[in-house]
Amino acid sequence: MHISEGILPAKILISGYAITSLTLWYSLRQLNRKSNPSEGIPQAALLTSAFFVASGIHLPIPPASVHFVLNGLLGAVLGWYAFPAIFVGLLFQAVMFGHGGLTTLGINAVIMGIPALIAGFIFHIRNKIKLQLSERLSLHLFGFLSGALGVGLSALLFFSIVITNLPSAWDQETEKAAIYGLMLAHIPLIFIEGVFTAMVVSFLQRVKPEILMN
Amino acid sequence: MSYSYLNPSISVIGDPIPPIPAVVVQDLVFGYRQHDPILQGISFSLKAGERIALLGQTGTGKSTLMENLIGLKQPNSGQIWIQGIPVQLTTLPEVRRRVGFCFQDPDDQLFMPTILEDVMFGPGNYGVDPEQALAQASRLLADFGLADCVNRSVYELSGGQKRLAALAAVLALEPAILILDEPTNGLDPWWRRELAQILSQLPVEVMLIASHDLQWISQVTQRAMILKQGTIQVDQPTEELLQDRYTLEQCGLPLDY
Amino acid sequence: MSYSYLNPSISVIGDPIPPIPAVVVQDLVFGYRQHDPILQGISFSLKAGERIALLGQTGTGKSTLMENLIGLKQPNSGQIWIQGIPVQLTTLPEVRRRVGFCFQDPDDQLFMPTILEDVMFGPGNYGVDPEQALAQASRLLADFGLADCVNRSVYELSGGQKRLAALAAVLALEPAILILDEPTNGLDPWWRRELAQILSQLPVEVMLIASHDLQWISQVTQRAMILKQGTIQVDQPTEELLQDRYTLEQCGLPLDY
Amino acid sequence: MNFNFDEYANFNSPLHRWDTRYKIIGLFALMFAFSSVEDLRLIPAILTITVLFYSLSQLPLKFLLRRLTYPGFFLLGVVGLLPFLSGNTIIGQWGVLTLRQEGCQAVLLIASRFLAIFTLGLILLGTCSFLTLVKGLRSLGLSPILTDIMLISYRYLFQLGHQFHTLQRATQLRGFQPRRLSWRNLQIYAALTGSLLIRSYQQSQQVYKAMQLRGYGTKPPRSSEFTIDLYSAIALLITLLMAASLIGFELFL
Ligand SMILES: Nc1ncnc2c1ncn2[C@@H]1O[C@H](COP(=O)(O)OP(=O)(O)OP(=O)(O)O)[C@@H](O)[C@H]1O
Ligand SMILES: Nc1ncnc2c1ncn2[C@@H]1O[C@H](COP(=O)(O)OP(=O)(O)OP(=O)(O)O)[C@@H](O)[C@H]1O
Ligand SMILES: [Mg+2]
Ligand SMILES: [Mg+2]
Repeated sequence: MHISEGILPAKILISGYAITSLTLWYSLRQLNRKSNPSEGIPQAALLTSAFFVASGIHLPIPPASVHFVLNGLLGAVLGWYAFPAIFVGLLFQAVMFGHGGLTTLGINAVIMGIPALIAGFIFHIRNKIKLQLSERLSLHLFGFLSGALGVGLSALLFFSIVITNLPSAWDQETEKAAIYGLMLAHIPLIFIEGVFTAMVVSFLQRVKPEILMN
Repeated sequence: MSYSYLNPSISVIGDPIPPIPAVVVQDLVFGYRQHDPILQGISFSLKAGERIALLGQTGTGKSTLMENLIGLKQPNSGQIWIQGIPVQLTTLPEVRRRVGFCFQDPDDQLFMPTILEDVMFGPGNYGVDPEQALAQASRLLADFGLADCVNRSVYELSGGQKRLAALAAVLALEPAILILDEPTNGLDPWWRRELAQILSQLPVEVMLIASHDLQWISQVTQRAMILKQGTIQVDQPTEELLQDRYTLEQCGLPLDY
Repeated sequence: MSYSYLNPSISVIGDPIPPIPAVVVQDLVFGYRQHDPILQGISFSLKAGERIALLGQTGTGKSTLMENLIGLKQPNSGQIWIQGIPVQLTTLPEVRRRVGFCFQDPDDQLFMPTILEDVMFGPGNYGVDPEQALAQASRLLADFGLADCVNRSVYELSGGQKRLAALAAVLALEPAILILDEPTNGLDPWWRRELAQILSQLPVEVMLIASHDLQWISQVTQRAMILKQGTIQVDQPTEELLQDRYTLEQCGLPLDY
Repeated sequence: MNFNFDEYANFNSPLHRWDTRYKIIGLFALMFAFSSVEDLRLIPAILTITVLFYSLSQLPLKFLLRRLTYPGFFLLGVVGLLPFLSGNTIIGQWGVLTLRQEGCQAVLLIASRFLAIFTLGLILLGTCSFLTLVKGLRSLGLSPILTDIMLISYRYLFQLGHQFHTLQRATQLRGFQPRRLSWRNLQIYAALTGSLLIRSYQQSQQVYKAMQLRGYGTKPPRSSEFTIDLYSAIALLITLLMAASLIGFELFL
């Protein structure tokens, strides 16, 4: 779900960069406010590369293989640092594989990063709102929600931005229909992403709960 | 598959067909970079019942050779047979069913939430009944002194405990051929002795062990090969080799250290 | 800071002030879990000029103790002084300037893109001139047989080479106090001998080495402490200890393995 | 994983000599100017500028072609249907397939913009080492936290990739063969992913300790001195002029 160079008009790209800069500034301020800001650096850095590597996992679902986006999981684990992590990750993807691009880095970071922040937020309010659920069930439920929401919102943003900005003779109704259609087609993937995120989150909770507590 | 296919130069028509060696390596060449390969034509064969040490200085390619044996790395040229099966992409599952391999770095192979689940992982893949796998795993971990830690994750173990857990996970597969890369690394003397005993009682067909611990390896193996400058330069009984200070010194393996 | 502050029970008014010991540990208690601490009241002091072995079975807490010494872990109770400086959050930078520590797992400490940069990292942080740091790093890496690999990254090295690179990176700091956690792990006999030589020539004040390699450690240290069940149970000259098979066997350290 | 971006970083072309900071500003301005082009008449101009810069950089053509293939196909996947779906002017019809003029023009525009911007991006990356680039970004005011994150994660990208690869093969050695999607398989993938995360988290803490032990953070990092070099400044000026004229043409033509 990366937008390549050349597709979008300059004003969208620049607004993308503007939103990204603002969000980056805000997230980094959170990092800087810690008593020891340099402590978070290796952590954010290593988890960034870990997510980069993990998003390359290809899961065999015959006849094809799919891979996970993991931006919901990233939000759940990294909180505010998810945004710089995604920014750096996308930069590497652009530089190394030509996924996305340098001018579209801003808008791509918005597409992936904002949903990650929302997913992270959802995941962390699970302790605040008292549901009548067992610890385990609540963890699974919110893990699922953040995974599904992260990738779902990203897909929605991606399709909306691409379809409304491609030069075409379609009217708004057709464009809307196209977006709905594409979203429907992605529901199974969104579901699997949610399940997978729930599984990873419960693994982390078992083995190293402090990683989920930032 | 007849033996002549494996090693055409040996078999002569009319001979009785000798038993298939457990591991055959022929003219193996492997390099990380195009030119200047690390392994420059390795040939040997390991017979059933043998326990072999693989010695050699740091960086000579012992780990690389072992990873080639089980198909974790593809050789530039040369052939490998495991119990008569040529090691190729298509035969890997079958080869790996027979071989147990323990990485030099235990972190490379432990990944389940607890070490108990880790030991049960392999048998689970081969469809062993979970209860049976659980019983076996608990027994193995107890044998390796980890009974108190079964429910801990790798990250809560000391260096030596990780090593022991990794060994248990490999032995749980009950492999016919066992390949261990520096198994005593990080173990204390007591566990080195214990491990020597455990290994000596294992019903495996062939055991190939890379090690820098000459004293220990001489208690566990009967045959020793030294890797040097890309080839096997010494291949003789371990006991003889350990008498031969001159050769050892030549190969960068002084006995007193 | 006077010695009496360090160890009030010893100094008597009127005595000449004895020299400050390089490392003092008093009643150190540390546990990963609340109850049942791993280290249950450790006290010792290391004098300038000493080279000390820290022995003990797998999982007794050697690495844990060392990480406490340099403030990587905070003790539950007890005090530690390094060259007279109490180890506390506020004094950590000063303490660390004096101590070089080599982790048990070299992967934990090599983090720069190439090992050359890794060796230069420490001196760079202390404001050493880059050219000088480069020259020193190249020399050190050549001493450790890594001249050909200076521009490789860690994961392109063999197990033993990683260990050597980690040692070089620590020695580049020219520390006054050197703490090594199983430095011979993964080294071949030749490099073990070489390392013993390098260490014996280092101008450090105190050297504390955890190891399972009794033979090697006896060549490098003069004093040995054995950690068992959370306390230092043996503290005597290394040579004497190695004669005393019974004590060793009692502590789970049989000599022949 | 080896991307060899620094392969050509040591050449001595006019673009290699261009100070990294000026180069970043200049090329980015030009890329944005390219992306603002919507008038088909400007396509020859942007392609000419691109060719000019690429030949000045002295990078071999195969460097570009090798990297262009994948994103090129990807782009075609996105816009490939436009000539058949978009627009009212029909210029050809075969059965159900209708070729439309506006769609073709759109594809032409997008493909040219893509080619031009992508090539400029490659020039930026290819004419200095990754390390220099990050240093350049830093002295242009990018947060040192962000640049440190970039450098460390760049370093660990390969290592963790390698570790993960090893881990995956360790599962195969113990008989794990995911051929289909099952609950257990998904769970094992989750364990692998989780292990990777915990390992990197754990390692980040160890690495932070190791960095501290070796004096990280004891001294504020030296800020690189800002020199003004005439050649680089002029080159920047020319590039900015090109970008401005492109935008001007786009607005007023
Ligand atoms: N990924 C890699 N890329 C390039 N070179 C490598 C890579 N991995 C290992 N090497 C080099 O290959 C050689 C052999 O490495 P290997 O790990 O097989 O040595 P080893 O004999 O097992 O050493 P040790 O006893 O230290 O474990 C070493 O010189 C090492 O530097
Ligand atoms: N993070 C942790 N959480 C809980 N327990 C731990 C943790 N790390 C280590 N332990 C336990 O603490 C004990 C001491 O570990 P430590 O690593 O200090 O042992 P060691 O003496 O260095 O052993 P080795 O010789 O194997 O390196 C071990 O029993 C280990 O299981
Ligand atoms: Mg090895
Ligand atoms: Mg230890």
